[in-house]
Amino acid sequence: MLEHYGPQLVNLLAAVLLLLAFAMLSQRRILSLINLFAAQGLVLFMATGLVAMITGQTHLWWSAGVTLALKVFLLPWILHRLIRRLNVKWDVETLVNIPTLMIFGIVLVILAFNLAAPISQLAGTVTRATLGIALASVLLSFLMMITRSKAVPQVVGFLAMENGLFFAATGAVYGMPMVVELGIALDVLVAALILGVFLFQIRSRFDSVDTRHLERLKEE
Amino acid sequence: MIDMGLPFAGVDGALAAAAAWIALGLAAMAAPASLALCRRALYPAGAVVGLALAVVALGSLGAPPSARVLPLGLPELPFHARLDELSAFFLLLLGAVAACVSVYSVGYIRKDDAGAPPGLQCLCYHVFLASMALVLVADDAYFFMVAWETMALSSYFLVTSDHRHAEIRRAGYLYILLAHLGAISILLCFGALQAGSGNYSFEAMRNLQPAAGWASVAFLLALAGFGVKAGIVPLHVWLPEAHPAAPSPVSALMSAVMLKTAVYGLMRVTLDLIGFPLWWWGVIALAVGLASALFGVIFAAVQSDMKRLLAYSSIENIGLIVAGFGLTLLFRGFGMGGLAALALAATLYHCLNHAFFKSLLFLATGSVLHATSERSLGRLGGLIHRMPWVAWCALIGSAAIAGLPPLNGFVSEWLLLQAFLLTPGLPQGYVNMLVPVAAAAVALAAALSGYVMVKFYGVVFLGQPREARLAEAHDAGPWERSSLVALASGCVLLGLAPSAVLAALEPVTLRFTGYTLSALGGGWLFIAPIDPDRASYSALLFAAVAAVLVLAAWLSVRAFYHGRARRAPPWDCGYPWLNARMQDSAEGFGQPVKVVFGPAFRIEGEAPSPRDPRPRYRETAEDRLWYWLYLPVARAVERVTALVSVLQRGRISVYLMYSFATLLALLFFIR
Amino acid sequence: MSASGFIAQLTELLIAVVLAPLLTGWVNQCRAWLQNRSAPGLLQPYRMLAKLFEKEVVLADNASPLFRAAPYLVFGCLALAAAIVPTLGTDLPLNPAADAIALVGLLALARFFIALAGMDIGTAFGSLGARREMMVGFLAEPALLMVLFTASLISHSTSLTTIVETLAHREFVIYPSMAFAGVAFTMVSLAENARIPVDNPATHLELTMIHEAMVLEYSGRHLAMIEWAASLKLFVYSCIGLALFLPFGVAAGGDWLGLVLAAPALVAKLAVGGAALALIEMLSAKMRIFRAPEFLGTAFMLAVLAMLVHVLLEK
Amino acid sequence: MGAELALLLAPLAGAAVLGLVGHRRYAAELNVAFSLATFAAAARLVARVIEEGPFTALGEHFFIDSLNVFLVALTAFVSLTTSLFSRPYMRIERDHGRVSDAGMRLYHAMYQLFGFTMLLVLTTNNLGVMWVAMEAATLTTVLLVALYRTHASLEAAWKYFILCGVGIAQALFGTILVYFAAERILGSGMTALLWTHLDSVKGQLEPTVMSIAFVFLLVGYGTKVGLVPLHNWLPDAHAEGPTPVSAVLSGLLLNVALYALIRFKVLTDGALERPFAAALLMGFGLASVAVAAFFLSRQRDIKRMFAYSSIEHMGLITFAFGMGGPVASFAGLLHMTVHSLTKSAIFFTVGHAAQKSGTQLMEGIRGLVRVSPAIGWGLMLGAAAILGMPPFGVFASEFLILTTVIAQHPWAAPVLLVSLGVSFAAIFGKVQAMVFGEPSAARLAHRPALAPVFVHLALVLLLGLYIPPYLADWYRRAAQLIG
Repeated sequence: MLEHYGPQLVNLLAAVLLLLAFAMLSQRRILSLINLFAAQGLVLFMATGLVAMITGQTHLWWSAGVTLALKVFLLPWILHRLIRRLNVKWDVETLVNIPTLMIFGIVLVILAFNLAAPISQLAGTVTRATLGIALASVLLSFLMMITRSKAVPQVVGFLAMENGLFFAATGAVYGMPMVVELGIALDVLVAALILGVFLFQIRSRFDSVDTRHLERLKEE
Repeated sequence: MIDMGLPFAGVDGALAAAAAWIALGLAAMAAPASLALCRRALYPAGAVVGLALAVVALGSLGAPPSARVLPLGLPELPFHARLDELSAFFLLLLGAVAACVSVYSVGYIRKDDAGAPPGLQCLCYHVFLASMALVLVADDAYFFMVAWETMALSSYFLVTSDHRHAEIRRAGYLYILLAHLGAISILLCFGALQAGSGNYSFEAMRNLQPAAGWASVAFLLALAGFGVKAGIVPLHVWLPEAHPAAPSPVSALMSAVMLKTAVYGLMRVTLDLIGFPLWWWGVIALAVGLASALFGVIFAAVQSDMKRLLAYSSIENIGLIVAGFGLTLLFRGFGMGGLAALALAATLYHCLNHAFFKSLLFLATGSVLHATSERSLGRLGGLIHRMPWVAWCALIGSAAIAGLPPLNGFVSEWLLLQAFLLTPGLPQGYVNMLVPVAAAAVALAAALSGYVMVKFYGVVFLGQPREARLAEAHDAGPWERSSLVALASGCVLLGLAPSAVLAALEPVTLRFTGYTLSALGGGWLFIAPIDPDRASYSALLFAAVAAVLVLAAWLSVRAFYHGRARRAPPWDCGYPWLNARMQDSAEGFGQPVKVVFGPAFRIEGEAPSPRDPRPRYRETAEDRLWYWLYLPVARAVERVTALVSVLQRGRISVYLMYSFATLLALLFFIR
Repeated sequence: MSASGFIAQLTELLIAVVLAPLLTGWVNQCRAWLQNRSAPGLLQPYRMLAKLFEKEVVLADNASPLFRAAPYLVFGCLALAAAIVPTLGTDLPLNPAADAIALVGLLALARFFIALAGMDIGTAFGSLGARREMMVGFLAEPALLMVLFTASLISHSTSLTTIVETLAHREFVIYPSMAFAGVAFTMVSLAENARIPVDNPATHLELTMIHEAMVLEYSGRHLAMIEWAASLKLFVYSCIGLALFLPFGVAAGGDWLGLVLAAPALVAKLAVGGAALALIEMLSAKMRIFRAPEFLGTAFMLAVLAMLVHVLLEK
Repeated sequence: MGAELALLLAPLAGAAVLGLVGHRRYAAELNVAFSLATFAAAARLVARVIEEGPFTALGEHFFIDSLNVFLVALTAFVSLTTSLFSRPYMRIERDHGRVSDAGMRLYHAMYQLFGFTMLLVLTTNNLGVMWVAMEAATLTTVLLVALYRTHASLEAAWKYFILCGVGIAQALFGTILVYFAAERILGSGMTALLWTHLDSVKGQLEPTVMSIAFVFLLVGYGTKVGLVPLHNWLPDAHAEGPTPVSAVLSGLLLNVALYALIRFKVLTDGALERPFAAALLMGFGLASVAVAAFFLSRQRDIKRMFAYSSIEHMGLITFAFGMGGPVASFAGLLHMTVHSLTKSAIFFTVGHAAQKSGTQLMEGIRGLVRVSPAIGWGLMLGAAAILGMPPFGVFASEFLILTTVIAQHPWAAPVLLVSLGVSFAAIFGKVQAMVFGEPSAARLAHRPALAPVFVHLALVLLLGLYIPPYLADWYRRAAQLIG
């Protein structure tokens, strides 16, 4: 039963992940951006748990737990506090118009799938299709970072990219070894904290967290 | 031919001399601020080392090549040193000149709190000497390049030793920049010569025969690389800036020896490492050399700074040397060994001569500079009364550089012209056409150098002092005096004993052309490069007869008439209010050349209006190449820079886009 | 060297030194006739020399030893030059010591010293003259050298006697190159001997004079030496011209009869040459000083052309 | 056993201790002491490798071979000398009130932690851990760059963080792909990430996966190496951080990142028969050399200029490794060594020069030799060395590289020529103007520490004239490893 539906479920979750990535790409409001990020974390957690269930690899449970703690609760919480303190809560970001962004995103997805297709064939895992999706979501969040000019969305994009990587690890290879997983998680956490501190300092310097103010160092 | 057995291998002697020089330099750093240490101990010791080096070189001229591998350098490529006839000849030149210049420096260096401390200068000076010696004995590409660039760096520090003046800094910068570019091109030349064998020792390069194409590439790279250092047109721009900027002993060394190391390098690469010159290389070298010769002498004629004038005259002489070298290649290319030997001998002879008279003149200007603290010809004059020693030595030097018999300059030009007169034998129509023109160019350059020297000597030493304070000018001190006299007598001896010099040159010509000159007749009194019936010259006899005639004239006038003389103010066609400003200025003396060779210059200036109460006349004659070649390059670089800096506009999302684009591009690229 | 050679050499030298002023006198006389003036005596130059020798020397205050030595040096150089050029015989002991190039060098040496002497006093005229003299020099000297090179390319030797022997004693050949060379040589020798159209020895106009401007400060025996040297120079150039272009009658190695016959031949040739020179001077007008480079440049080009013609036609 | 542990524990302990007392008067000495301990451990490690050859330790988690041990030694040495230099330097900064107590604490702690992360990257055998350590190195240096809390430093740190963070993320994806490829042969679990095992089976790794993985790794770690066009963070970060940090950044961190790249290049070359990685490295290297050279001449900030010069030299090294072959790889390793020594020495002098004249703008720095000859000559000689003037060691490697280029890839020679010429013109012109001429500088509160400068330059000089045999052997073995 699980053996039968598990993989399909995982693929479903992968699709949801990709959908969320697109949503984040097109999301204007910071607050909902963070919520979407949290949702992505949740999906990631479920996917990891599911894979753990299917394969019965214990360390995947651990990483699922870490994901839950980190990506679903801790980081979103930090971000929420951040935007409340910086009171950019209701900030609305003006992006390049969304349709073009969507089209470009779709191109990226196609590229990612094409790239991943030959690899997935090799994969011994039940969830081989997910690699392409993971790659796609990584590229999408990269694209998102490029198109955002405010600091917080860039941070979110950065973290979302980490989500994509996690998903790649889980989907393609049933997760990296434990040490590495933990190390990565730690890095992400520290990174988030440091970013938080930075945002405050930047804010206190330029009373704004718009990265357009960060364009003084350049060549004339 | 001279053969004095040495108790040790020549190369060891040369290396020991270099080591000794370096040691002296480091010793100076014990007390960088102490002038006395340098004057009393180090420079005299340096002179002794130079003398010893000269003796060693002379001794190993006849001896077979000696080699030695030092435990330094790269793992697979330790420093190879080798001393063959060519190195020996140039080492002889280096040692002799270095000895004289060091002696001179003892008297020359003064307390100068502003410039670099004397100890530091002493260090750079001796490292400079040592690196030149090492360049001459290096026998692998790496060692050669290390010595070569050390030479450039140390001489750069010497040039900029008084770095408070912006123009000196500019000169130094230009010098080091061009030197470095030249070095890179030499490096690539060696890269082409090793032809992928990965073996950079000259021995290996000698043995493997590169394809003609690669050989030509190597030759052109070498011509460019060494040409920068030698100062051949159009790579000469650093030379007239750097030589005046440097202290006079350094100018003397740079002009007399350093330029010759470039000639040495060119000969080493072409005649030795490549080994089979193609005739058209000779044509190129000939053309470039003659162009440099004419360019140099024409510009020398219009200079108004005595050291610049001498610097341009160096360009001329180097041009003649390169032309002679080109002739050598031409003959070698057509397999005419004997004629190649003649041309090579003429070239080397001229190297030696130029080393002597050019260092003599630079040192003389140094004494003038110290006595009057004045470099501009426009404010000198009449010094023959104040500083007779310097003046008479300089007279010999000027006559020699003007190529007048019976001094040394004439001998090498005589040999060179003889070589030219033999070129109609060449089996190549166009080259034959080229010959008369080339010979004419050489003759013209020689005549013009006479013009230049009359200007130089007449304006500096003759006439009336153009400034009042020149009356306080003092003659050179004993140290400077002795070195000047030594160099001057060197010029005379080299002029009077050509057969001895040619005999000393035999081993070199024998090794690189397979022929010698004395085999073709002559004897101790006459030199007859081809055969006595064709052309011969005896400086000794010539000078003797001339002297006899002059003396006879003088004595008989004294005998038949009287020796009465009365001193009176100058007559000047009866014009009573004569003053120093009525003499020709340096610019005025250069005027005819400006008129005759107008197109060569980029002349701008203004002449005063007829009713100008305080008339001022200004005219500058600049080098067109600067505007045709160098500034455009600089501008091009500027443009590219502006283009590139678009990459760094400061917006972070753009930066992210770069890496994103890179990623996507690569991902496409591998699919 | 053979005794005959030595004697020939000595006689040549003496003849040159003695006859040189006579040649000058002869040229002046011809010119006077052509301008139908009543000419000064043929021996006028000798009288002038004698007068100058008698006079005491008036030296400028700031004259240096170089100034005093120069006249003798110049005289010596030109005397030697006269000795080198084969005028009577071709068996000259001095010949291997100095060839055509050395001859040019010798003339350059003389010019070098006279120019320096001109600058020594530091008068306006002196340095002006020196500058102009050197300007003439740096174009005339290479031209002369090219002329000699043409001859030596023909005779495969730069030694003057060999050249003369080749030109004189082989079967007569017409060398087109020598025609160019001849024209060039004539122009050069006009310039070098301070003749119209380049210079005018007769005047002291500062606008025009070259040679005279240099020697203005000289007087007494010094001036005498310089004048003598000047006429020697004229003599030398005429002899070079004769040796290159009319080498007939010069005695081959060591036959006494030849030497004896050569002397009248020489005199005759010189007479003709002098007359020709006077004629040229008569017919041409003095040119502006900055036309001189063009004039000499033409000479130089012609000389180079002569070499080219030789390489082209006479190989 | 033990040496490698000490090597890692010393800086870790140092970080902990200095995190507490880093603001005290004696903190700088403590910093030096810990660096010294690290260096001692490194020396022991070197000795051991010399006698035993390569070995793994701590259950294969650590792997020491000739390639990384010389980098370990270099890293430990340079961080020691840098700590010596930072002693007076940071005191002066503090006296000028640019750094607070908390700042000093952070600085010292992060300095040690940074050393730890770099050593971890170098010594670990686990590619995952390597990634983690690399990210950690980024984080620590980000804090160091932002130390002054000025506008510029914050901006620089932010850019550094975002760009390198994103880049590193790509590297993680690449690592995952490598793991993916390895897992199919070595089976799931730790061993599939251990470099030694991967190296033993590299022939069987799936080519497509490896090529894609290498692309991601190149973009990832290449960002940290500072390869054009991924270099944009580098000049800002170097220019705005404290000078000791600039010294270690360009002297060490770039090397370490390149080291990681090389490890993967070895695997990729093993997996693919065509020279795929080599071509990429050569391309990026050449681009970096050319572009950086042209950037140089427009610089006004001295540290920024030398940052661009670092890009140029890293490009040259990358190009050399791309060419491969015994000579080129040897030259690349040699160039790594001499570059980090020379460049850190230059930054030492630059730091004091900037402090003396109170500005980093070059037109404000004049006539250094007149005010303090040591700094002036240090800068002049350092510049001459970095520009490849013999007899300094940089020339030795450039000699080998250039001559190899002419022989193997003549098409690249002109590019290198132009670039080297342009960079020489730019750097030397500006340095000469700063060193010579009429002075414009003040006295310093504390005596500058110039021993490190001249020690480094002496070493570089030595390497130009004589390369000790055991060092040469290292290089050769490492070169064989790189291929």
